Amino acid sequence: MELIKDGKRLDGRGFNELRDIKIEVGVLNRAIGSAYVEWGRNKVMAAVYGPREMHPKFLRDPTKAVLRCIYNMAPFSVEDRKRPGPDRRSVEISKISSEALSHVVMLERYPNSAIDVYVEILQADAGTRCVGLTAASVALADAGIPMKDMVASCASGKVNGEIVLDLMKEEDNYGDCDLPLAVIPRRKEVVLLQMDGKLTQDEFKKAYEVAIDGSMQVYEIQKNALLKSVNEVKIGE
Amino acid sequence: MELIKDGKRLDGRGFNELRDIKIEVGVLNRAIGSAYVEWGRNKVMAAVYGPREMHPKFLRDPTKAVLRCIYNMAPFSVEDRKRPGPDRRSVEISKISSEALSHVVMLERYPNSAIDVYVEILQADAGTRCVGLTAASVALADAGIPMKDMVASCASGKVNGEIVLDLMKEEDNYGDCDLPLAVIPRRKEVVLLQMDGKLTQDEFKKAYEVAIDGSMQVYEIQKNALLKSVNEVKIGE
Amino acid sequence: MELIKDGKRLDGRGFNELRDIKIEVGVLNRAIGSAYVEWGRNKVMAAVYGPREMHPKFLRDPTKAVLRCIYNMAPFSVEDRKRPGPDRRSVEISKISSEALSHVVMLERYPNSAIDVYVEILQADAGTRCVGLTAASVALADAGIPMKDMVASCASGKVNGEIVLDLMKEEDNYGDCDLPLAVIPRRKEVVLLQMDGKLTQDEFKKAYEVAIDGSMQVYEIQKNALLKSVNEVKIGE
Amino acid sequence: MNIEAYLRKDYITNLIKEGKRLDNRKLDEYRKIEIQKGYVGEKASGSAFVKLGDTKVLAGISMNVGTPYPDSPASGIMTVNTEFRPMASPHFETGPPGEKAVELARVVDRGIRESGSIDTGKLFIEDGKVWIVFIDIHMIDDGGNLMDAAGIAAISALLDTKLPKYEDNQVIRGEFVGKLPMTGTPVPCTSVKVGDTMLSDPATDEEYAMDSRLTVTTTTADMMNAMQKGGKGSFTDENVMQAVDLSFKHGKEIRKLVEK
Amino acid sequence: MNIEAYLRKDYITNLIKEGKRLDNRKLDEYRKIEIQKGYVGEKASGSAFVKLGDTKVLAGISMNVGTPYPDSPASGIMTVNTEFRPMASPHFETGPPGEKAVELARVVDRGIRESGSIDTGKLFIEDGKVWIVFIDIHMIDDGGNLMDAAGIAAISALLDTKLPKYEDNQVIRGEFVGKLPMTGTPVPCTSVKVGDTMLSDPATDEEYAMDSRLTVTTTTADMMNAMQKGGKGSFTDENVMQAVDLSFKHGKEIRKLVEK
Amino acid sequence: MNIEAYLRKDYITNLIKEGKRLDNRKLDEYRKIEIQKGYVGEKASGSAFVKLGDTKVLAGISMNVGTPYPDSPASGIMTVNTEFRPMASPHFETGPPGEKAVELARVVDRGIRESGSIDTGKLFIEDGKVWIVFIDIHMIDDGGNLMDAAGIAAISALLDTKLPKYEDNQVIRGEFVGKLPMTGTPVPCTSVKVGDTMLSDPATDEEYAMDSRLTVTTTTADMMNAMQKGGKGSFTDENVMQAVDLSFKHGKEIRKLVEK
Repeated sequence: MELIKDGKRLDGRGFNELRDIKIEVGVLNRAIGSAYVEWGRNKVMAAVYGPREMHPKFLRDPTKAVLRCIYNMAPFSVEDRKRPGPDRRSVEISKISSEALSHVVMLERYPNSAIDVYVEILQADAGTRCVGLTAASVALADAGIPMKDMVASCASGKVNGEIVLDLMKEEDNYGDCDLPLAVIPRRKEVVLLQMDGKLTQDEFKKAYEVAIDGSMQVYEIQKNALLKSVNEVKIGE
Repeated sequence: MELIKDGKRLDGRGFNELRDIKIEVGVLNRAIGSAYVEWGRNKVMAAVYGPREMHPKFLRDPTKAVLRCIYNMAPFSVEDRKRPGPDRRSVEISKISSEALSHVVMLERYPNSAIDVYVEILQADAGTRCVGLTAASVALADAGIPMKDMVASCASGKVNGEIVLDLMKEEDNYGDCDLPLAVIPRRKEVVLLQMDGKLTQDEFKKAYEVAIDGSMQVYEIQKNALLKSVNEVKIGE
Repeated sequence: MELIKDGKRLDGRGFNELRDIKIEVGVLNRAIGSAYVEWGRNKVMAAVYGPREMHPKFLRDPTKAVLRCIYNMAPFSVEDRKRPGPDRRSVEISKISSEALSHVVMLERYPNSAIDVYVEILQADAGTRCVGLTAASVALADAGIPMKDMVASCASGKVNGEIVLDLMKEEDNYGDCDLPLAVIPRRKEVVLLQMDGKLTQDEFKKAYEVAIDGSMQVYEIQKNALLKSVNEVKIGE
Repeated sequence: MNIEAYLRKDYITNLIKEGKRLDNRKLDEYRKIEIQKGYVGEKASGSAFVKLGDTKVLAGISMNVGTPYPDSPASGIMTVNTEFRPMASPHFETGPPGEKAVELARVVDRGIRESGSIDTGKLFIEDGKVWIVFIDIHMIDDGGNLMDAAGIAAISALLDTKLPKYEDNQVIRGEFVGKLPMTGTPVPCTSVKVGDTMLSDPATDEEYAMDSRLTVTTTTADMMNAMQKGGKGSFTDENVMQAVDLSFKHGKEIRKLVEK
Repeated sequence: MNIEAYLRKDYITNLIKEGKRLDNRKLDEYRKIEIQKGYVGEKASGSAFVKLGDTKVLAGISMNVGTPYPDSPASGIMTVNTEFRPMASPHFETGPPGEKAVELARVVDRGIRESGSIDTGKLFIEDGKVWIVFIDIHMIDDGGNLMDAAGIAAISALLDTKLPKYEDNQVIRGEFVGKLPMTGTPVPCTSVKVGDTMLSDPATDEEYAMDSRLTVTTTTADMMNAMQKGGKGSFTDENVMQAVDLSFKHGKEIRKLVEK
Repeated sequence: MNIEAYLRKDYITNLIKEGKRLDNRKLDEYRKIEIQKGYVGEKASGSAFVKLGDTKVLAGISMNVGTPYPDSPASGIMTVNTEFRPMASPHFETGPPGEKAVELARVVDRGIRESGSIDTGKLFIEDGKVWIVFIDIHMIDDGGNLMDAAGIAAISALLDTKLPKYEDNQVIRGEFVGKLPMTGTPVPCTSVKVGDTMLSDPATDEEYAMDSRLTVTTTTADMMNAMQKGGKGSFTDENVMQAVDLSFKHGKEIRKLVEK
């Protein structure tokens, strides 16, 4: 399938260009912190509850809080309805998202507690795990939970032989490779990294750099959204 | 389908007439209280255990007992075998039955405890939730658990344009509306009320009154069964 | 199906002859005790963990340890793949295996504890419950858990009208009866006994004796394997 | 939470005894309703995001092709599923639907089914093949009265739904042949009893304080299709008739918003 | 409950050592058996309510049409399901069948299956279609020895079962073409060992006190089809042979009641 | 266990800081690998028992016939299932696969799937019928690095697999028409970070001490097909590039053993 034409992608983007990203902070009333992210045609909400009592008790850690991120796709988020409930894919994404976020949250401050992060994919169009992680990180900040750094996330991939940033659905379906990644921007280290498809070692290096750069751009958008929300609150007070 | 002919229903009943109801009290040896009800072609057993220790512990209420009513249809109770285990319908009926019974049982007397009520539909022919609630209420009385009042239950409905009492299977399947209801007879207040089908506001008022009256008739049958059982015990002693 | 010809069975065995049995002791590094048994074309591993803390807590017995044996068939152990997870057959075999082993282990010595025995059928060719129990018993001995006796197990059955020992797959599928049994060799009492098929009372008596004798032969093989393993350790030290 | 809940319940009960509500509404007044149809319009066949005060619910419709029920081989199928996502409330947990989620789904289902709002006769494709209308209701933020918010979201999403093209035994995603055939707009309206007082559209705190709940689903100015009592309290005849009246009244107003 | 159970166990064990039982039965004596066939006869294809002393069990048979197993395309299918309803005992819980329920179902199943009592060859309808015989056993009141009560209820219900009419690819409910074709009457009889003593048909208290259990299912005066040892105790050869003898003896008596 | 684990973690971390490992391996050295193909060769279509040091894993392949996915009607199907049997580790429990088992299965699956190693185009039988390749991986003894052991066992078992004969709509067990068509040998290689040090093929104790893990699946000297980071730590660019280098290097060696 011809995904690149005259150096441009199906939606007119250049190789290293992100889709449009819009972040809203504090969109829910029950959650301690929350965020809504529109990213291309993805629509994702994240909510944070906690630190709160950990149930069941035998999962408590007396030295720190346990962060649990649950990634879930709404049945109507994809064209062919997804059956409700966790499947193997969402179990895997929940696991690696929990691990990435655990790296930045100062869990030691809340022994025996749980910090629950819920990511709901309301509309899905490739890259949802990166969108979810980006939203979750903003929601954690909105909740005022102490963090060493943010988590910013973006995928790169290989499409018609070219390394490109931030695959959309068609590129994900008919491309050669997908490489989702998340960074902690201050130290520029990766906390999530996956790949599936076909890449040579050199292509990997390039795709890796592209994804890091993309994630750093996402970080700027996260920061702006958080700053704007803080200012809004100040003005509102 | 012609369900009413010459002012009579399929089984010859008038509009406000109940099916035959037979109640036996204290039919089981293990349960603290029990009852067996034949109501038309319905055959239903109810058993009460408790007050007893509540498991799991986190469901305990330090201010009162928790009453849990489980409604269950035997696989052979209907012509096309019902798969064993709870389905959405039985979960709903269990919930609203628990709520209705909780209203009359003096739960405050048994903090931290559970009172378990089991309703088994052995043969089903429309109106089983009303039969089950009627049986459960007698079983609670048989168990000697203090109650502010009984729960008496009966449905009304609309069949061939007429409001009638206590639908049988054919009327339930081919009628226009079903309205199950339960009352606490002394104060004549409703503790269960559902409706599905098509009713105007005026029809609703009429169907509501018919169901209340039917439930009060059921109450008399409950009382007689309980009185008879007490006398039998006295004679037997 | 002709399963017996000229007084010999399909694989050349006589009526009272066992298949080849090979037992290895201490084959796993994580488990406290373990055994591997090749018995005809069966390949079975058993592992023992414990005495260890019992979870969930409400299953603890303050007077003794609880022994739990879990029998499991690997999906690839049979020609038509077995779906992973417990089915009704494996639940039943786990129960009766637990009961048989509980009889010989000195459970009173470890109140509140669990002793877990895991039996994995890696390749199945009839008689797996007997092979599993035989392996489990050796694994318990390897774990150094105090026992009053061993458990030795073997089936007999009826094939083409003859009572024979230790059915192989074809005999199990096309024979008339299967009678698995387990003994505690010192007192020669049975701790597992099942039968399904067709037997007269006289045939049962004969089949029962044949299975007891077979189990006693198995016991000798178990003892030799354990003695050999002890000697090996001594030499190795 | 428990002690706070009890105190809060007392406070609310006393307030309502004086005819007042926390947010200064009248006893029979609904919170502001906002309906955004097509909220997730690029993948789902229909959708609606509903705000009822600060309660937020998102319903999405998926149109799939499947086998009809043996006893109605010429009719399409509808099914309602509710997701009480833990995002929406500190009291919701992951796992299969609990009894509240099941009850809510079934009450919304009955209103739509009994009113015949979906013209399932027009959802026949060919022998053994009909459209299945999946109505999935996602709870986003539970500020009270999820029942009405969910029912409004479901019917709004249905009215937003397009019928996909079906060709060569395949659903052609993204191409549509028209709207989902709809013939009515059932709207559930809930009243609750706090002490001896009936009030409309309870907020979270009022749900803590309530004794019982009555939901009535009306489809026209004089037709009701479903009713459900919940909670451990009881209703007098007057309570019931008042709730029915209120439901017809509010149903009429809300129906206008939904059909807009 | 535990301490009471231990004391009770001691008491029963001593009593039985003296050759006595709580209800004055002889060691090898069954409680009174009452069988009411057709107990739920208006919906199920067959049924039987069994009282064994104060143990009560209800079995119902549902006849459905389904696909045969690939390896026996011309034979009907039978399946046994047991429901240890929490109504029947303070020790039963809601939820999927536990190991006791599974074991009981499988032992009853084996007795019926291995004896060939259901003539499954006559349950063939047409290519790819056979009758499925669902045997559902509902425990009502557990006064001990559910195994025998369930087995007796199952075979009694099968003997009560009518074969529904099947026309135009549909089961015609309420119309029948004859009886379910049966060729034998397997009856499980259980003995338990308390101390060194074997006794028949244990009541609840005797089950607490027992070391182990042996069930033998006989179908004629000289044919056994299933056997199951349960419990953590052991049996001597004599115990086993005694239990087998008793099972043949009682099986003969009970078979008369079942076939009446 | 927890306190012991913490102390152990400290000990290991310090050891590795000095460039040493408990078993005297070099930081980038694998433990001894033994592969026994056909280990359960009499029932399964293919199998391999793998020892990686004292980690033991058994993979078995079952070939069944089933329906293709609608979107690729001419291709066979593969599926990976992992069983973290409680036999293998005191930390594994019975029950459905946990998140670790799911992750491992999916990483192994991706390596095989994305490399196209199984020539699924040759697994077409007839319209609506294709071969399903069930890859079941049984954990036997967890001495660390189950990921690599499982991946090596899976691909070794696939290379051992024979294609059964299929005749008259039936799989003829025990008769074969050839080998499963394979076109590549994906090998997952795992590096972990302990403190600031990267090391290959972690043993159990090193897994306790590790911050994070990176698995890279290579199929040729210059083609990678899957990658997975795990654990709560982070990686620098250098860590990542080093892990990739090591995976290509070890992959080449291990591929020789697997293909032998």
